[in-house]
Amino acid sequence: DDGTYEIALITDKGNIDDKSFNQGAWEGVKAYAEENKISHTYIKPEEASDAGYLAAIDLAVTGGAKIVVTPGFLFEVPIYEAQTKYPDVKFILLDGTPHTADYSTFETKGNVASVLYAEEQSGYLAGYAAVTDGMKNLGFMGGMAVPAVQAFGYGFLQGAEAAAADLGYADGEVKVTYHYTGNFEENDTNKATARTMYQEGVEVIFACGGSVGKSVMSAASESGTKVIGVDVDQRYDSETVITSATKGLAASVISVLDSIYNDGWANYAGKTSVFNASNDGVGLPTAVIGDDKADAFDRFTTFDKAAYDAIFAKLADGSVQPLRTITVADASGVATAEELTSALNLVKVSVTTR
Amino acid sequence: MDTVFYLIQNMLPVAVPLLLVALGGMFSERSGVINIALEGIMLFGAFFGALFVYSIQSSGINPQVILLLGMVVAAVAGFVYSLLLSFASVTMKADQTITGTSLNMMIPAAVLLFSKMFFNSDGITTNVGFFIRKIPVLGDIPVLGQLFFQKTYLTVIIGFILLIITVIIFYKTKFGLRLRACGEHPQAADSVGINVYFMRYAGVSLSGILGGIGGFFYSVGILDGNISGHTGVAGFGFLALAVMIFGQWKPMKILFAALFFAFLRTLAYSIALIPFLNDLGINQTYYKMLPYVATMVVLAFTSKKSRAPKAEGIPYDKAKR
Amino acid sequence: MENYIVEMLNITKEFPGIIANDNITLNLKKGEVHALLGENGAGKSTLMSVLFGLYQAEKGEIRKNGEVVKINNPNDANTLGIGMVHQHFKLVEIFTALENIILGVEPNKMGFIQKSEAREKVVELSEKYGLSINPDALIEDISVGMQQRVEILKMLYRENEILIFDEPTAVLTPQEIKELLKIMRGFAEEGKSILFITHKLNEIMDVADRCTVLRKGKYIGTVNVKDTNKEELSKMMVGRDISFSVDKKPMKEGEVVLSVRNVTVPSKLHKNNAVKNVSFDVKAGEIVCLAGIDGNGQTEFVSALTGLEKMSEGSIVLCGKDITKSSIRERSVAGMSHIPEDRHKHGLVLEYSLEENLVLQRYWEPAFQNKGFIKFDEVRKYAEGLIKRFDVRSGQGPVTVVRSMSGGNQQKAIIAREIDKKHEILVAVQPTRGLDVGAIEYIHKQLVERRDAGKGVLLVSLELDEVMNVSDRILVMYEGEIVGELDPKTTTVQELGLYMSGAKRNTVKETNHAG
Amino acid sequence: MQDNNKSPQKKGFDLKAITKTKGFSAFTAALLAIVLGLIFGFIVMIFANPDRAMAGFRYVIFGGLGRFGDVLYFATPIMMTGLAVGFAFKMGLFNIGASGQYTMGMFFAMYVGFMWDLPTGLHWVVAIFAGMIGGMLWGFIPGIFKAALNVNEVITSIMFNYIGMYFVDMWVQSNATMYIASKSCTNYLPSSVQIPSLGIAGSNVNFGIIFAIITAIILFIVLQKTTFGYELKATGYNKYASDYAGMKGKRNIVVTMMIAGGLAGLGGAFAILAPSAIAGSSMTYEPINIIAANGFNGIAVALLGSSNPLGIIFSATFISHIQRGGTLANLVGFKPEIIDVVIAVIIYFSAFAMIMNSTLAKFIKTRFGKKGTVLPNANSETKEAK
Ligand SMILES: Nc1ncnc2c1ncn2[C@@H]1O[C@H](COP(=O)(O)OP(=O)(O)OP(=O)(O)O)[C@@H](O)[C@H]1O
Ligand SMILES: Nc1ncnc2c1ncn2[C@@H]1O[C@H](COP(=O)(O)OP(=O)(O)OP(=O)(O)O)[C@@H](O)[C@H]1O
Ligand SMILES: [Mg+2]
Ligand SMILES: [Mg+2]
Repeated sequence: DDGTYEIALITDKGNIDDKSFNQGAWEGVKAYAEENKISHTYIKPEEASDAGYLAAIDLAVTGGAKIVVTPGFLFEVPIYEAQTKYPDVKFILLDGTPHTADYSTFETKGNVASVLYAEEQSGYLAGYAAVTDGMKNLGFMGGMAVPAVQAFGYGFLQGAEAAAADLGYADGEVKVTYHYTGNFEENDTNKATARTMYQEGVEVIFACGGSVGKSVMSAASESGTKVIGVDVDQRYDSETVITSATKGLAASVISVLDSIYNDGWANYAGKTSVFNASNDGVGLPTAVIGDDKADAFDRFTTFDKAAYDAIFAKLADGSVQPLRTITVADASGVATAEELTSALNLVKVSVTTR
Repeated sequence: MDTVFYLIQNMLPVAVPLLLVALGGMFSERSGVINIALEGIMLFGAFFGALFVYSIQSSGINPQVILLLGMVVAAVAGFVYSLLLSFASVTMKADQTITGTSLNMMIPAAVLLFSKMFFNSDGITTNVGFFIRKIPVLGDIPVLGQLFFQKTYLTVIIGFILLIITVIIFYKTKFGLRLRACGEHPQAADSVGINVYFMRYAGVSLSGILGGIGGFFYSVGILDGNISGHTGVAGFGFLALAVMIFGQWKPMKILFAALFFAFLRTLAYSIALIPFLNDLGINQTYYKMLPYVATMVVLAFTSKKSRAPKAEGIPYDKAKR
Repeated sequence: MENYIVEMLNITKEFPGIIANDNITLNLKKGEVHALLGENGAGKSTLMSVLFGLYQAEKGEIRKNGEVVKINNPNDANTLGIGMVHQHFKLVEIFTALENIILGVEPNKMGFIQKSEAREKVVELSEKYGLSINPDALIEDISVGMQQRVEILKMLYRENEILIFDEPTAVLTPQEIKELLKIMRGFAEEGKSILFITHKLNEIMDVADRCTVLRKGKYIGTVNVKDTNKEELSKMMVGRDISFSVDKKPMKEGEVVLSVRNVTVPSKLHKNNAVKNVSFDVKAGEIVCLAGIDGNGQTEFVSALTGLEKMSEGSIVLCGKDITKSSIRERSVAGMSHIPEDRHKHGLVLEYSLEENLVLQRYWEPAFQNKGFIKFDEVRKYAEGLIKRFDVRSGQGPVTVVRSMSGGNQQKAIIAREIDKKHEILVAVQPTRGLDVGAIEYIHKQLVERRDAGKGVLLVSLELDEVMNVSDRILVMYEGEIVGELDPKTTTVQELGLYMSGAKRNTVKETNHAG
Repeated sequence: MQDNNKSPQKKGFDLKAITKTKGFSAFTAALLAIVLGLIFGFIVMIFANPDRAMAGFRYVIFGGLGRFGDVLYFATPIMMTGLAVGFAFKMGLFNIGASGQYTMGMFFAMYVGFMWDLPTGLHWVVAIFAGMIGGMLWGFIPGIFKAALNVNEVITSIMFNYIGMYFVDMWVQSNATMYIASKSCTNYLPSSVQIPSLGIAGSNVNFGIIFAIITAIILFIVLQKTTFGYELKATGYNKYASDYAGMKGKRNIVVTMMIAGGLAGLGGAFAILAPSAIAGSSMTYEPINIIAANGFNGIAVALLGSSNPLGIIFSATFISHIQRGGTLANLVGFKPEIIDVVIAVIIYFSAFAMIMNSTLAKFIKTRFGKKGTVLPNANSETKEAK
């Protein structure tokens, strides 16, 4: 024990238990490192800026890190710098690709693995499942309108639309209340917002903003309604969580780490790998941890594993391709109901935003 | 009508922590010690309450019993932490604002440190359902039952019981009389044989107890029993201070102030339920500011005649006249 | 050896830097009124605080009925039957009289106060001793006189037999003083023993059996009052002869410097006006005294005159300049100096040094600042001059922190500052309150000197002796109005008292001075 | 008030006289508190990881020395908020609203940075002034509430921390030039508006720190030498006496709060306009409804520096120093939050260190010194803040 670390994770502005990037990535690092007895640590940057993130990377390398894991698109510019500065260090950049500050140059060097996720597919599955299960009044509460959250949300709407069409619903029969909270926190205001939605008749809210989920679950347990979790399987956090739109953060970190230690680095080095349905990178949970026989879909009334497998296959083979981005006029990235409806071709689903 | 019930049911769990913590602040300040540390005390109480709940949650004990026990734990924690304030500001005669500020700074960091060291997390997440759909019998009372005994937390009822106890202690007992004397004119209290130091310890300790409970109730009623060093109690300790001043250091006025503030705060996030407000299409940020702005407006109108305890903030020194 | 109820033997009490009581012995007989006399800072209050348990002496012992007792706090004193009315009242303003009386000894059942029980006892006591109070009135709403009666009832309620009065008469009107002295006599006759601190020798002569004199913390002696006289007492106290009359040359009347017309000031305590339609003039070279019982609007009038408060009607002209709406600074520049009633609240910044306080009214003048920068060397020079001229005594000269100075010297500093500042009118509000005779004499001299220098002086005083001795003209204020204008040379203390109590009035129009 | 109490025998360097000044006792008290706080931190480290406690502690104490540029860089904003709190403290005002003023200042500076097209060399100067004005505006409000309506400034400041933060977040998010929604943070500021770097390798330290130190010195002079400082402190000690002396108390309250706000606003400007070590990049702001922590750190800085502007230069540097050390201690496995706890403990002790100090001095004197000397009176100092 010389006090140095081989694997270092740098958190972005969020914290290590943010129920999102940082937590997922850290769980991956921890699981892999503990199993293989590799020293590991995480570092919180002193300042949430490009320079601050780069300084944290400097610090990690000074401290002996050979592999640096950086969760989140905020690291795109710092990693662009660091990949040249530290050619001997390997970087795993989640949810982003390295580029210069002015976006003029995109380059992923050989010591960087960049990982993206098809959140829209995961969201699509969640929306499809909820409507197939008979729910007609849905809610979406995202944290802030950043690409990952937007993709989850757009996918959710498209999934709901597809299921409504499959069920032959009338136009506008499925209602979705669509909202960004503006933060990623658990607090009384997020809870009040969720409660208000439930009070208006929303049956399930897709809580897509880190710790915002805790507030939504709290509100749901009070009003006896349902929640769809995000990123990781959140069924263990609350009875109200019927399913979760996951993306394999931990799993992807583990695979990349494993590739480094077992001569597979070339599979990821210098390029952008997308984790999606076709490589099991995203999806709804299909198993319950610690209980092989348990049904992961037991909290649905009708939607089940078979229905899930069917729709998942369509995503995996590319026959269904939900949109990931749309054009949004407002600077804040918050789309209006009209923008959502027309860009995502919503007919059966009517959206109200808030 | 439903909306009104909904707003009130929603407001009460928010109002109660404010109420209790402001009452705590009142005890402290009426004994002569400014308690800026309420925010820290709340978080400390909430943290230990949640830690207790976490450690007992799988035992199968009735959630409401857990809540009561957790409340005791939080009260003790708040009390212990408040001793740091009384020691510095009463015994050591330190500046009360400085001490309070340092105590506020200490706790979020300490909670984060502890949670990271032992849970690898920013705080504690529990999974006990404290929510009460309906209290038998009481919940069937028309209107009142619906308002106070349905879709609620035990915290609301306890909050009101503590308010009544507070009023009685404050106005009807010799303890209350002596406490108030110490905040107004400690020399006078001293000259009739009252131990000013003891009374100030008592005042601060009561604020510790109520602050700790208030923090735990915040965690229960708003955060579903969780707590994090990162978000803490979202400035409720400071808001309670405002509520206390707004309530002019008097229990019943504090109740009114707490309800007023909690109502606006709830309203701000329930606009969608109120058609005419919703139709105005005002940027939601303005609603978020509403409680703070409204508090300022009310203070602007009331503060000319409001009167802080005369001796608050001044360390009592027997040897000084 | 005689039988004393209380003996304080060889008491020594030190404060940082000062020995407040140096080996003092005081014996109190049962049933006597024992006066305690001494200059400001002689150690009277300290000695009594030791007896009452507020301070612990370093040396010496206290005996009660011959037995040594330890008095560690007021509770111990109370158990021994010792009660005290403090120099500065110790009453909680937002409490009722009743609450103040029972505070600390509340009749209670399991901690719950039994108010009705307490009220009965208080009403009974107040009737028995003729100490009329309203038990349910808040202290902040009642007169100083009634506050003092509350203090006395506090002692009686505790069934104390040894009663300490620390300067009780400083805040009372002549009528009230008479009343109080009678009550004290009554207590003594009933067998209670009384310790009575006062600076007023007349009162000692009137009421006390014996008198102990302290000087600079040391014991000087104890005398039987009937064997002595005022001159002897004051000599014991200050170590030299004191003249009680003020030497004044005849007045040389000049121009009108201050002209007040129809001034009305609203009250903060009640809905009525505190000052009603007050008009008068002050001429250069005369001392006009605004006399009256405390609480008849003098304070409010002065606040309005000096600009501390706003008035609702009327006008003020100073040296021909209308200053009705002027700021405090403008009034000061126009020629108004003000010795404030409350020296700690208004007169001084206690944390500032003496020199900084001495320029409090002038720091902005070109003599002391240049482009906003204070000329500290000039300030120092100026302060040293004033300190020497006015004999302001302090530990470290100009850099002494004022908080550490004695009350008398703090007052001297204010007077030095206000007198040396350029002015045409000097408003002096109770400038001698609580000061010893030596200091009083000095201040009176300064006021007369101002008058002789051709300045107008407006003196506000509650002390009849002061009013009669110092002023050239007396205006009596009663319930916010000027009810009489008197000439001190032709009037008597008795007559003045009648005006002050509202029993007599001559309307302002009848007088030749005011308009 | 420390230093205009020049000792009467003022000529020459008199060590004895210096050790008797309030400034000196404030300094030794702060030192005592720091030592106690560090000891506390060491004990926590020993509990957390006995093997590495020594290494971690060494980092905390000395680590900052190797990162001096960063120490100064991070000291800049908290020095400014520290001055904002400390300056108002001198007038008896507790400016807990430095946070909101800081955020406002940051926004104003950003606005000029994004929306105004000015030549390099002028752009950042104008932006800095804009930041000052933003902060002044947000200091003016509690000032006017206090002066005109007698509303406690602590409450107003707290409320306006929230209101300011909500406003800024709303303004930022609704401005397409400023805000990049996909990153949930502001765009990169043009380099013309970034404060020139001091050129220390591996650090963003820039001219901001120099401006901060100059500002502190100016404030020191204002407080010690000017009539305004004289009035300010007089009002802080006794507002009735200052009224009596004809000082414009209400105006001074408003002016003081505006200056304090301006100082915090400058802090915000210095923070957001700092140059970035990465080409084309800059500092960014995230409108995530969170109150700026630098405002609250300013309270700690002011308290540790006993509100003296020169003291604040040192306390800000010291706090930044051990924060940097704490980050390094992260390398040997200690959570950086330990430093926040240590700082809080230091402030806690510094609140009564003055008293401990004089008790200690008294003890030493009565045991070893000669009797009867007058002790420096510490009591009045503890009252100073209120
Ligand atoms: N708490 C204290 N701390 C320091 N010095 C004190 C304290 N109380 C009194 N002194 C000093 O002790 C001396 C005696 O004061 P004391 O109040 O007993 O005088 P006194 O005779 O009552 O005067 P006065 O007539 O003004 O009331 C004074 O010099 C005073 O400055
Ligand atoms: N903490 C202290 N340190 C030093 N001296 C003190 C202290 N507190 C009070 N004193 C001194 O004690 C003395 C008595 O105080 P006190 O307030 O009774 O003033 P005083 O002379 O009686 O004037 P007044 O008539 O206004 O009461 C004063 O000289 C005052 O300066
Ligand atoms: Mg006295
Ligand atoms: Mg006196």
